[in-house]
Amino acid sequence: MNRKEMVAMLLAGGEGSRLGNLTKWIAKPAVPFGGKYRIIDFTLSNCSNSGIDTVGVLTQYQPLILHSYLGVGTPWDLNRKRGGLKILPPFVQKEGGRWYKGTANAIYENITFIEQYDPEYVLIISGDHIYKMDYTKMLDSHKKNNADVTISVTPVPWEETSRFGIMNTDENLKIQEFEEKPTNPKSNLASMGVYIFNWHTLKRYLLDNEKKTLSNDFGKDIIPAMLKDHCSLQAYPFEGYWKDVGTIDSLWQANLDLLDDVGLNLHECNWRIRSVEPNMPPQYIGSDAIVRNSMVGEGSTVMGEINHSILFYDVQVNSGSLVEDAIVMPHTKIGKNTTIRRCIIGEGMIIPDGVTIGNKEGPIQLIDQSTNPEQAYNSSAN
Amino acid sequence: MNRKEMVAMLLAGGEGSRLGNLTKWIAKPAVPFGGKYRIIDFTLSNCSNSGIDTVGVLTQYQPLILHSYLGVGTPWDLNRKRGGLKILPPFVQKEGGRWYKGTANAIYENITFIEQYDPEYVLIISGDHIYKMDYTKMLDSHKKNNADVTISVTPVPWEETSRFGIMNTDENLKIQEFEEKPTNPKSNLASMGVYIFNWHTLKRYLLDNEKKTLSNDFGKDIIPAMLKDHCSLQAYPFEGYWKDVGTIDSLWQANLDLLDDVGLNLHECNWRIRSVEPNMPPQYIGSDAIVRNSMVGEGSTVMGEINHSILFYDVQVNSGSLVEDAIVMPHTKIGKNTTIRRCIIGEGMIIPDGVTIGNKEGPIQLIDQSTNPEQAYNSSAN
Amino acid sequence: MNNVLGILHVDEKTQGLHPLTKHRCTASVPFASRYRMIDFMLSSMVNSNIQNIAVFTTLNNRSLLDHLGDGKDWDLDRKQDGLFTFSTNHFKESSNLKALQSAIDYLEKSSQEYVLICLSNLVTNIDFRPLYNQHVKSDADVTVMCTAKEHNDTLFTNIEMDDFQNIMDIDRKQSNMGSLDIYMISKSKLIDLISTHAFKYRYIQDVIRHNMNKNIKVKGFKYEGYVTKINTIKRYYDSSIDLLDPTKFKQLFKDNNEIYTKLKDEPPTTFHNTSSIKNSLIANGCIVEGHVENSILFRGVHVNKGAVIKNSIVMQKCMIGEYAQLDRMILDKEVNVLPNDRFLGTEKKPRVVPKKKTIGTFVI
Amino acid sequence: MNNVLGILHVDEKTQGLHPLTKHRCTASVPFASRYRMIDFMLSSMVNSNIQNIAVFTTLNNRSLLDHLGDGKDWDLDRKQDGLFTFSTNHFKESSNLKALQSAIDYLEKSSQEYVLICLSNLVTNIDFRPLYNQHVKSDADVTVMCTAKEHNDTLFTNIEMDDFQNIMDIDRKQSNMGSLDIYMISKSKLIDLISTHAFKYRYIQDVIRHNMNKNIKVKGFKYEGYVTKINTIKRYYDSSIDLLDPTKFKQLFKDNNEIYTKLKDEPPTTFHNTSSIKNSLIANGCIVEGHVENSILFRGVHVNKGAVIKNSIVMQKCMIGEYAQLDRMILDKEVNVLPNDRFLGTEKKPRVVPKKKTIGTFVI
Repeated sequence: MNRKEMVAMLLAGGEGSRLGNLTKWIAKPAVPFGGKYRIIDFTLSNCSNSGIDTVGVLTQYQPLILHSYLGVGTPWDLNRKRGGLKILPPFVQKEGGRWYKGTANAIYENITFIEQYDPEYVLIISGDHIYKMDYTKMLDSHKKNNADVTISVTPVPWEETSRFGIMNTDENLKIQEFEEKPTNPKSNLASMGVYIFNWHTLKRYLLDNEKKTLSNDFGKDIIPAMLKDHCSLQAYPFEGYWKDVGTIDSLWQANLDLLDDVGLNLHECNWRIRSVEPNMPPQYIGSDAIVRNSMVGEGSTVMGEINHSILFYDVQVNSGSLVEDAIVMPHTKIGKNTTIRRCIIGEGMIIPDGVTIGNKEGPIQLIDQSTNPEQAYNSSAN
Repeated sequence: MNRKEMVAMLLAGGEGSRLGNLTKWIAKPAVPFGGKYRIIDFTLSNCSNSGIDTVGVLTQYQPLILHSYLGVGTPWDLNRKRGGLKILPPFVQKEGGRWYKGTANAIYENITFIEQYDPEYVLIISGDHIYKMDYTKMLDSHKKNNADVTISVTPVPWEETSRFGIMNTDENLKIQEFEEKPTNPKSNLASMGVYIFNWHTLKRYLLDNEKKTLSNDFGKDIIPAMLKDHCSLQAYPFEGYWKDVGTIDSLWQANLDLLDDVGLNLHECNWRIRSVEPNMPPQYIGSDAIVRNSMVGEGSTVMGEINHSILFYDVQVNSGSLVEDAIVMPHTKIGKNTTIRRCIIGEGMIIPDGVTIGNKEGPIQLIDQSTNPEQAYNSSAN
Repeated sequence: MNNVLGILHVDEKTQGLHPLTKHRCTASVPFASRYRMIDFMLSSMVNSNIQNIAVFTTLNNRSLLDHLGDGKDWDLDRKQDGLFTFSTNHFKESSNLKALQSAIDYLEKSSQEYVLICLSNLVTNIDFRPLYNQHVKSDADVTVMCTAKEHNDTLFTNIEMDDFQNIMDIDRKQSNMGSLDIYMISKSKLIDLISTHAFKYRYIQDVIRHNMNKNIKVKGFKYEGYVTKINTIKRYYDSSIDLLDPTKFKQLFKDNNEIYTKLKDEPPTTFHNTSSIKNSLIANGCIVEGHVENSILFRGVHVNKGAVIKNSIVMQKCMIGEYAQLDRMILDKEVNVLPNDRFLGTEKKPRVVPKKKTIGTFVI
Repeated sequence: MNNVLGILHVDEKTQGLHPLTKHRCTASVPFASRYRMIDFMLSSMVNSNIQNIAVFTTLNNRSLLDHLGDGKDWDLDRKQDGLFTFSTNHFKESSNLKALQSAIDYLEKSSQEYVLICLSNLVTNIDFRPLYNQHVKSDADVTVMCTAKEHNDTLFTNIEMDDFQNIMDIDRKQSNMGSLDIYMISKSKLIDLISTHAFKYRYIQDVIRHNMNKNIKVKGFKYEGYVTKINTIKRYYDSSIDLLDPTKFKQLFKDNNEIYTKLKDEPPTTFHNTSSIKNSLIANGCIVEGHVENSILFRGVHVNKGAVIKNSIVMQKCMIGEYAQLDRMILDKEVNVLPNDRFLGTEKKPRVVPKKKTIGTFVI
């Protein structure tokens, strides 16, 4: 009974360096998202909603908040007697300690963990992406195609292909070629970083790769090696919203996508995204407030104008202020007569009265504890 | 309300190399003890029974089983909304990853964790010891004496003083001198590895020590530095059973102490030792069995003779066999007409029919997966 | 305060709150956008560091027990102490003394030396520690918590107290001090009172009142903070709308004394382009496309385009159809308001729509 | 099996088990050293991967609800599905059809397509998956689980089944096949049956029986494993003692199908120098200084020096005084046996001592 057909391994150790100071103290999967959630809630809820009850979460970078957030997985119904959510940080063995060197190496170091469930399949996912996906459907496709590995793919705009790993497939969606960030792509099918492997195949490649290379990465080492050996690699086309929120711009965009009816709806009851609930009093919208096309979390107080923005819980916007096209993270206070446009305001900020922040165009600004107020608060003058 | 008067930091990262193969795959605090428990249950239950609800557990060595065992602390009533049990493994920051270099360094690396509770006192304990202690009484003494640090001490036999850190105190139990494993001890009061520090004092010494030394240890660095600076160091005399189970011999002895009325009683209701319950069917004692002066766990089947021994859960002793002065860990099967004396049998062993294991005197044997059967099973011939 | 055992008796004079109490007891009536009535007293106890709490309920308690669960959301899911619920028939006969008597085993086995008894469904956020401190230092057998009130106000029982906190009189003459029906008492004294008086009296209040000048010494403790008792629909409505006043709101939801409640997974509330909203309290999970003013929305309410809600209380998962209009209404859970119609209550008599009803005219 | 909703109806014909059922329902009677009766069916469901389970109880359910808690120990503490308990008055009038009807909302809202209904307190360890597989593949409306029995045995209702698993007859003539009162049925059919028949019949069994040749097609599924039903003290005693037979013990406690129960923190059992013990089942937390033979000890029993226990069942926290003797006795929880006296039941009539009683003579 301890056997599990499929075990999920969730890569949550990334530093997320392109998110700048947002990830100074927390790992990228723990970055707040969508007015209430953290990024990792999406993959964890996907697992739970897909009926996957065994999830190993690989952590390494600044895990204090992440570990405390995950606990034993209760919010996602992953507090199971057999399996459930287990946090897997790097550790010391008799031979000494080893940090995780890459995505594949993180799995390699936890072969013992996986083997205790004697799984047929291993699902590799990452805590960096925003999407709703039923992994059981992908597993069905994997079984039907008798594949060694199935990789979930989604079409991306041709001009953005150079940011992704691109899959070139035949008409049956067999993967013929894999190009990491190509300059002249032959296809616009990008890997979503969601893999289903036959465990015994993956294990062989992990053991093999561990000896051979230094990078120990799925995209750079394992997949190319399997292609070279003529394994059966299958693409699984995913239809639906998917976004890699690896940069400030894409994080900002994905948040606002919640408001713009582009396929990411949090109000759907049949695929609930779950999170650790903060428990705040109700939100209060004041007599002179204007709130349009926005999400506002509990515990927030709005006295000013909010337009096309996401306010997390426990945010205060005082009278005369305008928040437009902005993301305001929890425990932040915005003073009176302040204007905020096109930016992300970090957790626990206090924005003074009467300032103007953000530009009407150009890259999205991140305002946090390390922001120089003089520079940022005058940026509208540019 | 987030403030905690005292936060406990439990050092559970040790390799326990003197326990040999018992700690090949698990950290020492996770070693099974007392027919059902793991060593760390004692300190965790002490915290919980003392009303301490915030415990950081510092892990590093082979933590897979330990992490999974601890979870969020539910078995010890430490699954609290504020505080509770938090696992603190080493981690990677912007500047890279650092393993814990010593007991004091492990605390140093988690200053951020401690500071979020803004505590007045920090209790430093270790997951290696078997004892029942009310830490609030020690805190009362610490406050009464206005000490910078209070160290719990217990008298040890004079001939064993060279294994311990020995405290030389004046008549008011002020510590005058600290000798690590002295050859000519002036006192037989040994440190139990239980410290209560004023947090602001400890923090200063941690920051200071981090720059100065390489060993980063309480006994070697922090306490001597505080003595040198004429801080107020107070000894707190503990009366009751206390044992460091750092060797196979002492682990064996401490287990058998449960049977011999020397102050360690697990049936006491007012200081319950809690653990993760394994859920096994009742134990079955057969028609020809003899069970005397022993502890037997649920799920075990006894058809032979058990004398002065500890049988964990799910242990099978077949007919004609004798188990005497032995500790048999979970999921172990002992065949027919086998004799086992003065040893520790590791988890999940299968001991064949008709062999004889263990000596009537000399050091205690550990029988586990890596034991050479030919050698061990003939040892009675010596 | 780990030396105090908390007892929460659910007040069962529920007629005044009908029909909100048709399928639930008063303690589980939804209040303040995302709470149930019991959350306020229960959280007050937890925040005062009371760790062993018994809730006495009647048989109409399915909704309440479901809300409380194993006490996890109040941090009361413990192996030692924690939350205990007692369902008693005795209590249906409204004798709280009999109910206490049936739980005498539990009282005796508990490790605490004092008992805090709360007999009323109050909306408040009290720190009980000052009450405890006064009681322990004083020579009183019982300390009763009081609040200032209007002389002729009958919401709280009249209490007469002298300058040394001695209670001179209970419930005889009008007074500007009222009893909150919150009592601090030593456990041994309580057990003593129960066993001596359970056959003579029905209410612990009466035992205290009638014996106070004989063998029970009673003192008072004046509570200065915000407190209200909800026993009629009118008071329910007024106390709810009161919370739109930021001063009162802040008194109830103090920063450091969180009010706990059962947590649900709901996304933040979404406001559409067509929404306008003024002076309202709103829980998570709502979708607002219409106009909401001076109102309280609970979780998962959907206000469709053109709908207008004013001065109303709309509970969980109500659906307000397009261009429907509500004024001075209380909608219980899952009410479905069909489009285009208008529903009005009056200031004196807000109108209540029972749970799961559909109101309005079907137009084909 | 995540497509199956489990319904556990607690059998309320409890007279036969008196006095063990004086303060508890049959489902929460302690059994087999560390379990309660309900653990066996509940664990069977969980091990068959049924994840949405409703337990219908009567009002005498405090001990049962306390045992079940939030379902954590059965891995049923879930946000989606998990364990639900229904306390119904209807059921006290022993109409399980009314009880089902009162929960029709829950049935309709659940996502599962099939329902497994268990109406009896069985001690068994069943994998329901083969039953489900046969039911889904067959054209039956209802599949009833059966077991082989003696021709004239009346413990289980007589069932006549042909070679194609068609049920020909229920409860009319003697048969060597008996119904376990376990039914697999599609949810839509069940809802249909309830709404059509709830006013005519009292029991779902009767609905099936009386309509089986009309509009309900019924098949059978023969279960080959160990199963017993406990409805009298004699059967309780015999079934308990039966477990001392290792073959039966192993059938009930299969390696891979764990029987879950509420977990308690008890140390391993301690045997002293003066103890002797033969052919017995023993839970954790006992202290044994005397002699125990052919007996079953529950958690935390203390057998003092010189005491002799034979052929007896001793429940949680009993204290057996020095040199006391017990033979063919059933001691309910927390019974205190004073030293030196002798207490005997007979093979035909084991003697039961009710909960918390003290027995024996005080000698000064």
